[in-house]
Amino acid sequence: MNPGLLPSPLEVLQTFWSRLTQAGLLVDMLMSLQRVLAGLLLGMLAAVPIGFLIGWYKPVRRFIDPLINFFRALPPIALIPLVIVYLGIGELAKIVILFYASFFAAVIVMYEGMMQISPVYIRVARTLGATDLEIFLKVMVPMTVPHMLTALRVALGVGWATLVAAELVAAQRGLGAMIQNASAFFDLRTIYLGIICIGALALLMDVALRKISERLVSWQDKADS
Amino acid sequence: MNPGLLPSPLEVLQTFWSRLTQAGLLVDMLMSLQRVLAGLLLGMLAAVPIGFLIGWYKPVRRFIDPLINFFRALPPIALIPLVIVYLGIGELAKIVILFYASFFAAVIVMYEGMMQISPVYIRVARTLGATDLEIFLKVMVPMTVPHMLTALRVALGVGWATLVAAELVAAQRGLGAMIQNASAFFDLRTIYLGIICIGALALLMDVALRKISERLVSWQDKADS
Amino acid sequence: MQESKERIRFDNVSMQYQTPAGPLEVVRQMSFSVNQGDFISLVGPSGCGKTTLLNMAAGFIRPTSGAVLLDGKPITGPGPDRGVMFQEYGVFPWLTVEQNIAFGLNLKAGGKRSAQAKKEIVDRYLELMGLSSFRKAYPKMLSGGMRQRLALARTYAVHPEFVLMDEPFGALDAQTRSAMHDLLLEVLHAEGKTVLLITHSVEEAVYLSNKVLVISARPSRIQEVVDIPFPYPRQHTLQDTAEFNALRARIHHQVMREYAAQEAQASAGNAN
Amino acid sequence: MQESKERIRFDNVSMQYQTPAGPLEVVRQMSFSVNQGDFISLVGPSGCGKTTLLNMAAGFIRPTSGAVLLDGKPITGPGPDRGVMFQEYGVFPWLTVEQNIAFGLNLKAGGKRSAQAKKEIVDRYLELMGLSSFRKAYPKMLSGGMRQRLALARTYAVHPEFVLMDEPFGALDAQTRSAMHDLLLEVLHAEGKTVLLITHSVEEAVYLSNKVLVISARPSRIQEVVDIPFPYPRQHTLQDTAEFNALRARIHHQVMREYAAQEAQASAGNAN
Amino acid sequence: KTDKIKVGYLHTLAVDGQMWLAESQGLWKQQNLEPEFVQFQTGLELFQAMSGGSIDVLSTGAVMSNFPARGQGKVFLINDIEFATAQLWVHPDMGVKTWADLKGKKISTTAGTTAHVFLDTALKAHGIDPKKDIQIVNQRMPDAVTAFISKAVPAVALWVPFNIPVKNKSPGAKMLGDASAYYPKAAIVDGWAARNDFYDKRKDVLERIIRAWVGANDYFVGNPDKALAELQSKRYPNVPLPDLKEQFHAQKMFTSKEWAKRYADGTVTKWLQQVTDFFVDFAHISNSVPASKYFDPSIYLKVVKA
Ligand SMILES: Nc1ncnc2c1ncn2[C@@H]1O[C@H](COP(=O)(O)OP(=O)(O)OP(=O)(O)O)[C@@H](O)[C@H]1O
Ligand SMILES: Nc1ncnc2c1ncn2[C@@H]1O[C@H](COP(=O)(O)OP(=O)(O)OP(=O)(O)O)[C@@H](O)[C@H]1O
Ligand SMILES: [Mg+2]
Ligand SMILES: [Mg+2]
Repeated sequence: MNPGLLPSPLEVLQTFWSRLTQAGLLVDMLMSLQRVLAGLLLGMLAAVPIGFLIGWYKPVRRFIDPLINFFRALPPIALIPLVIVYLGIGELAKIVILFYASFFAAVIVMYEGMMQISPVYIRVARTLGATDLEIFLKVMVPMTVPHMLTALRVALGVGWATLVAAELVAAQRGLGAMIQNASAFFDLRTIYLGIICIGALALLMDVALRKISERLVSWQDKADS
Repeated sequence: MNPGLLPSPLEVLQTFWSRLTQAGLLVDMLMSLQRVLAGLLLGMLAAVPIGFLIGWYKPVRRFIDPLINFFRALPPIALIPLVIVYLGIGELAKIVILFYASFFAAVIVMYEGMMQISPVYIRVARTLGATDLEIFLKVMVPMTVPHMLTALRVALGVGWATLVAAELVAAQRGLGAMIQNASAFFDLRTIYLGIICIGALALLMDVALRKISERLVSWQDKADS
Repeated sequence: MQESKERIRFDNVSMQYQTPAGPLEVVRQMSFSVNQGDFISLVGPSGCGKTTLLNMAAGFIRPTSGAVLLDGKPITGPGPDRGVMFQEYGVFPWLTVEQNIAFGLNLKAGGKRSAQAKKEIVDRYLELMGLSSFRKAYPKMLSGGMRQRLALARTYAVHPEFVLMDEPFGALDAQTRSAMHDLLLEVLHAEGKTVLLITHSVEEAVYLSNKVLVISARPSRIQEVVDIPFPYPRQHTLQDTAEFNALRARIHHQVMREYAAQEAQASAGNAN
Repeated sequence: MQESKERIRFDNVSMQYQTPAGPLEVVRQMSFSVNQGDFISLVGPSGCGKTTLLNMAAGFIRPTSGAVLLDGKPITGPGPDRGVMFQEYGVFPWLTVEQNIAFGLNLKAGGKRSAQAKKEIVDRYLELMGLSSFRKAYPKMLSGGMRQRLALARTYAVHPEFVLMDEPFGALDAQTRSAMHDLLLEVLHAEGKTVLLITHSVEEAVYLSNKVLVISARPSRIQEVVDIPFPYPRQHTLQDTAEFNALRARIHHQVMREYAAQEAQASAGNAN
Repeated sequence: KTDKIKVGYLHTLAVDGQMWLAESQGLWKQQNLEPEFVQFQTGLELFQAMSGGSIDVLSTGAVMSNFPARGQGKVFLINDIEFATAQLWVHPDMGVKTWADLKGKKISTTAGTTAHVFLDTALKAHGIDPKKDIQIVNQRMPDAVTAFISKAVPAVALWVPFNIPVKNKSPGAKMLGDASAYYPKAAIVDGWAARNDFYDKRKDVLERIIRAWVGANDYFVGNPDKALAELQSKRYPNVPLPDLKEQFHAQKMFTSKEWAKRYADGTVTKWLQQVTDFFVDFAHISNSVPASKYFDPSIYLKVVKA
C-alpha cells in the first residue's frame, strides 16, 4: 500500500498544532460543537413528545409511524437542496440537518422504549386518578429516562456523523467545513485531524452523558454479574 | 420560492416510469437493497455479541466503550479514503461502509438494552447452573430480542441513510450512484426519484421487520391503554 | 351492619380470554353486588379468576358478556374513586418511598392540599407502615414485605371511596399482617369505605369481612355467599371464639372441595 | 431425624447495606448451621433480613464480615447444587410454561438426559402443579399463584441438593398450599434433600421443618432455635394435635414480641 | 497478447469524450488493450482509488495539477482545455452587474475544481483579492447552483453543464465571464495520469493508450457533429444534443499534431504549473512536485512527432 496516503500520527500532530495556533482550530471546534448541540437539543425536544404520541395513541401511531420510517431513511445529504431552497445557507440550515438526523435516530429508540414500559405502572397511576398528561409526565417520562438517555447517546453519535453533511451547506468554519476544504485539496493530514477532533469531541460528550445518566437512573436495579 | 427547483410529483412519476422501463431502475434498487442488507446483516452479527461483551464484562466495557464512542461519531464519508485505499473499489468496500454505519448504530442500543435486563432472571439462571455462555444464549439473547429489533430498526434507517455515501465508492449502479450521477447533471427529477425510492424501500423493510418483531416478542406484556 | 345502597353490581358477568390454544372460559355468568360500606372478600383456588373480577371492577378489562355497573352505569375505565392494590404491587421504582406514597396526592385528581397537609399524610402512612426510616430509599432497597406495605400506603393515602385489594398482605409476617388488619378496619371504620378483598387466608376473610364469596374452580361461579354476622369494630379476641372458628372451618371446607374439583379438571387437561 | 453431617454454616455473619442515608446494619453476628437432610425454616418480621441470609447461602451476596461456608469452603457464587426459589419468582417471560420448567434440564449443568426423560420430568411437574392445560401459555397469561407454582416446578425439576426457598407458597390458597406441602415433603423424603425455607406462616414452618429459626428485628440475630420433634413422614392430622399447636403458639408468641420491637424501632426512626 | 487495464474516469464530455470514441471505434482492441472503465463521482475518490491500486490510469479534470503535485501519479496525456467550461454567473438584481460589484459579496463554488481555479485567475485579473475582498462559499456544485438559483448567494463560479439549469431557472442571471478570456496566457487542462508504479513499469501500455486516444481525438476534432451525435446516443442519453454541443464548444480541442507542439515547447508544462501554483498557494502544499517532474511529455512525443 502506498504509505503516502496515511499521514503519520506525528504529521497529524504537527497539523494539529499549526491549525490550533494559526488557523483557529478552536473556532472550528466551537462552531461544530454549537451546531451539534443545537441540533441534538431540538431533536430530543421533538423526539420525546412524538415518541410518546406514537407509543401511546394507536391511531397516531398508524399514521405517523410510516412517515417516520420513510423520512428517517433519507440520506441527510438529500436534504441539502431542500434546505438551501427554503432556509438559505445560514446557521439555521445546518442546524436543521443535524436536527433531522438526531430526531429520527432518537424517536425510534424513544418509541420502542415507551412500548416496553410495564403496563402495571400505568394501571397503578390510573387508579390513583392520573390523567393522560400526568401519566405521560409522571410515569412515561421517568420510566423512559433510561431510553431517553440511550436515544440521546444514539443521536449524539448520529449527530456528529452527520456534521460533515450539515456543513456541506456553505459552512465557512467548523470541523466538517475544514474536512471538506481539505478534501478538495487532498490535504490528508487536515482530513484526519478533523476526523480525530470529531471523534474526540463526541467521546467527551458521551462520557459526560454517561456520568449524568448514572445519576438519573440510580434507581434502576442493574445486573452486574 | 423558486418552484423550478422542486419537480412536480407527476414529473417524478414520469421519470420513474422511464427509468423503470429503459434505465434499469430495478437493477439500481436491487443493487442498493443487496448492499444495505449485507451491511445490516454483518453489522447486527457483530453488534449483538459485542453489545453483550461490553454489557457484561466490566473490564471489556471500560476498554471498548470509549473506542466505540469515538468511532461511531466519525462520518461515514470520512471512511471512504481508507476504505478505497485498503479495500479497493469493489462491492466489499461499499458493504464495509454500510456495515460500519449499522454496526455503530446498533451496538449502542444493544448494549443499553443488555444493561436494562432485570438481574433476577440472570440470578435464576445461575442457580439453575447456567454458564456464562448459556446465560448469554438463553437469557440475554431472548431478553434483548426487543432491543435487538429496536437496534435493527435504528440500523436499518442509518444504513439506508448512508447508502449515498457508500456508493461514492465508484458504484456503477445503485440508487446512491443514480442520485450522484443525476447531481452531476442537475437532474432534479432523478435525484428526487432516487430519494423517494430509498425512503420507500426502507419503509417496506421496516414494515416487514415490525411484522416479524410482533411475532418474536408476543410474550411481552405491552401497555395498551 | 345495616342493609344499604347498592354501589357496584356484577350482572351476569362472563369472561373468556383468548389464548393461542383457543378461548379460555374463566368466569361464567356471575352476579353479585357490593353495597355501600360492604367489606367483601373473595376466596377461591389459585387461577379461578379472582384477579380477573377485580380488574373488571377497577375498569381495566370488560366482561365478554354481562356488565359490571357502578351506581347503575357500566364501568368504562379506572378512576380515583376506586383505589386498587395490585397483586404485583406496582411500586414505582424511580420514586423514593415517600414519593411513592405522595404520588396520588400530587395528582390533579388528588385535589388541592397544602404541602403541609400532604406531608402529614405521607408521614402518617410512613409511620403506620413502619417505613419511616426508609423514606428516602428507592424500592430496590426494600424487602418484599416492605414493598407490599409501601403499595398499601400509596393506595390508602388518596382515600378512595372503594378499596379493591388483591392479596394485599400475602408477603407479610403474621404480626405485621395483624397490624395491617387493624389499620384497615380503623381506616374503614373511620371513613365508611367499601372494600373488595382477594385473599387466600380464610381466617383473614372472616375476620375482616361482612360477606365472604367463595368462588369455584374455573370456569368460576359463586359457590357460596357467607354472611359474617360479627359486628364492627372487631377485636382480635374474636378469632378465639367458637363461632368464628366454626365459620372459618365451614368456608375452609367449601374451598377445599373447590380445590379438589380444580385438581381433577387440571389433570384432565380440558381447559385449554 | 438423626444428627448428620454439617453442610452449610453461617459463621459469625454480619451484613451492612450501603444506602444513601449511610450504612444499614441488617444482620449482626449470626451463626447457625444446616446439616445434611435438614429442613430449616426462618421466620421473622418483614424486613429483618431473611432474604439477605438466603442470598448469602445462594451465593449472590457476601457477608460484610464473617463467612458462609458450604462443606467448609466459603461460598463464592451460585451453583446448580443450590436451587433457589425467589420471592419475586423470576419466571422467564419469553418462555412458555413447559419451556420454563425445562430450562434447567436443558443446561449443560443439567447433565445428559434423553429428550424423552426430560419430557417426562416436565410432564410430571406440569401435572403436580396443576398447570398441564397451560403448558404452551406464556407467563403473562398466568395468574399470580400459577406463576408461583411454575417457579416451584422449575426449581424442583433440576433436583438440586439444597433447596433455598423464599416464601414459596405466599400466593397460594390454603388448599393448593397444602398440596404443595405434601409435594415438598414427598420430594424431600424420597431424595433426602436439604431445605432452607423462609415463610411467614408459623404453621407451615412447624409442619414442614425439623428446626425453626426465629429471627429478631433488624439488626437481626437468632432469637430462638426451635427443634420440631415430629417424625417424618408427617400427616395433615398432625396439625390438629395439641403438641403441634402448643409449639405453633410458642413460636407465634416469640415472633410477636419481635414484631413489637421492630415497631418501636421503626417509630423511633433510628435505623436509617 | 492483450493487456487488461483499469481506467477510472469522470462522466463529463471534456474527460471521457475521446475515451468513448476510441471504444466505439475499436481502437483499444486494435492496441491490444482490454480496458475496464470505472466511473467515479469526484477526482478525490479517483486519485484515492489509483493510489490504492484499484485502477491503473485515470482521466480527469483540473485536479490533474493537484494530486500529482503531491506525488500521487504521473500525467502523460492531455485531453483538452477547459476553455469556456468554467463560468461566473451573477444576479444583477442582487446588485452584482460588474466584476467590481463582487467586492464584499459571497461567491459559491466547489473548492479545488476547474471553476475555483478559474475564479481565482479571473478575480486577480480584475484586481480583486480572492482571499480578502470576497467570500468564497464552498459547496458541492449542485448545492452551489441551488444556492445561486434560490438567491442565497449573488454569484456562482460553475462548470458546464451546470450553466444550463442556471439559464433555465434563473432567466435574469447573467454570465460575467468564462475561462476563455485568460487563454492562452493561462489555461486549465484535462487529461490522463498513471499510477506511479504503473508509469515506471508499463510505459508500453501508456504508449498504446496514447495511440488509441490519438485516433479518437483526431476523429472527434475532424467530425465533431458525427462524433457528438454518436456520444449522445450511446453515452449521454439524458443530455439533449444541443446541450452537449454547447459543452463541446466550451472546451478547446486540438489535433494530436497541434498538441505535440504544445507538449514540446513546454506550454503544457507551464499551464499545469500555473494551476499547481494555485493549489500550492491555496492548500499550503509543502515540498510540492513541480509540473516538470510529474508531467512526462516524452511518451506522447514518441508516439506523435512534433
Ligand atoms: N440492596 C439493598 N440496599 C440497601 N438495603 C437493602 C438492600 N436489600 C435489602 N435491604 C434492606 O435490608 C433489610 C432486610 O431485607 P430483606 O429483603 O433481607 O428482608 P426480609 O427479611 O426478606 O423481609 P420480607 O419478609 O419483607 O421479604 C431491609 O430493611 C431492606 O430495606
Ligand atoms: N391475559 C390473559 N390471557 C389469557 N389468560 C389469562 C390472562 N389473564 C388471566 N388468564 C387466565 O385466567 C385465569 C384466571 O386468572 P386470574 O389471574 O384471575 O386468577 P386468580 O384467581 O387471581 O388466581 P391467583 O390466586 O393465582 O392469583 C387463569 O387460568 C389465567 O391463566
Ligand atoms: Mg390473582
Ligand atoms: Mg424477603
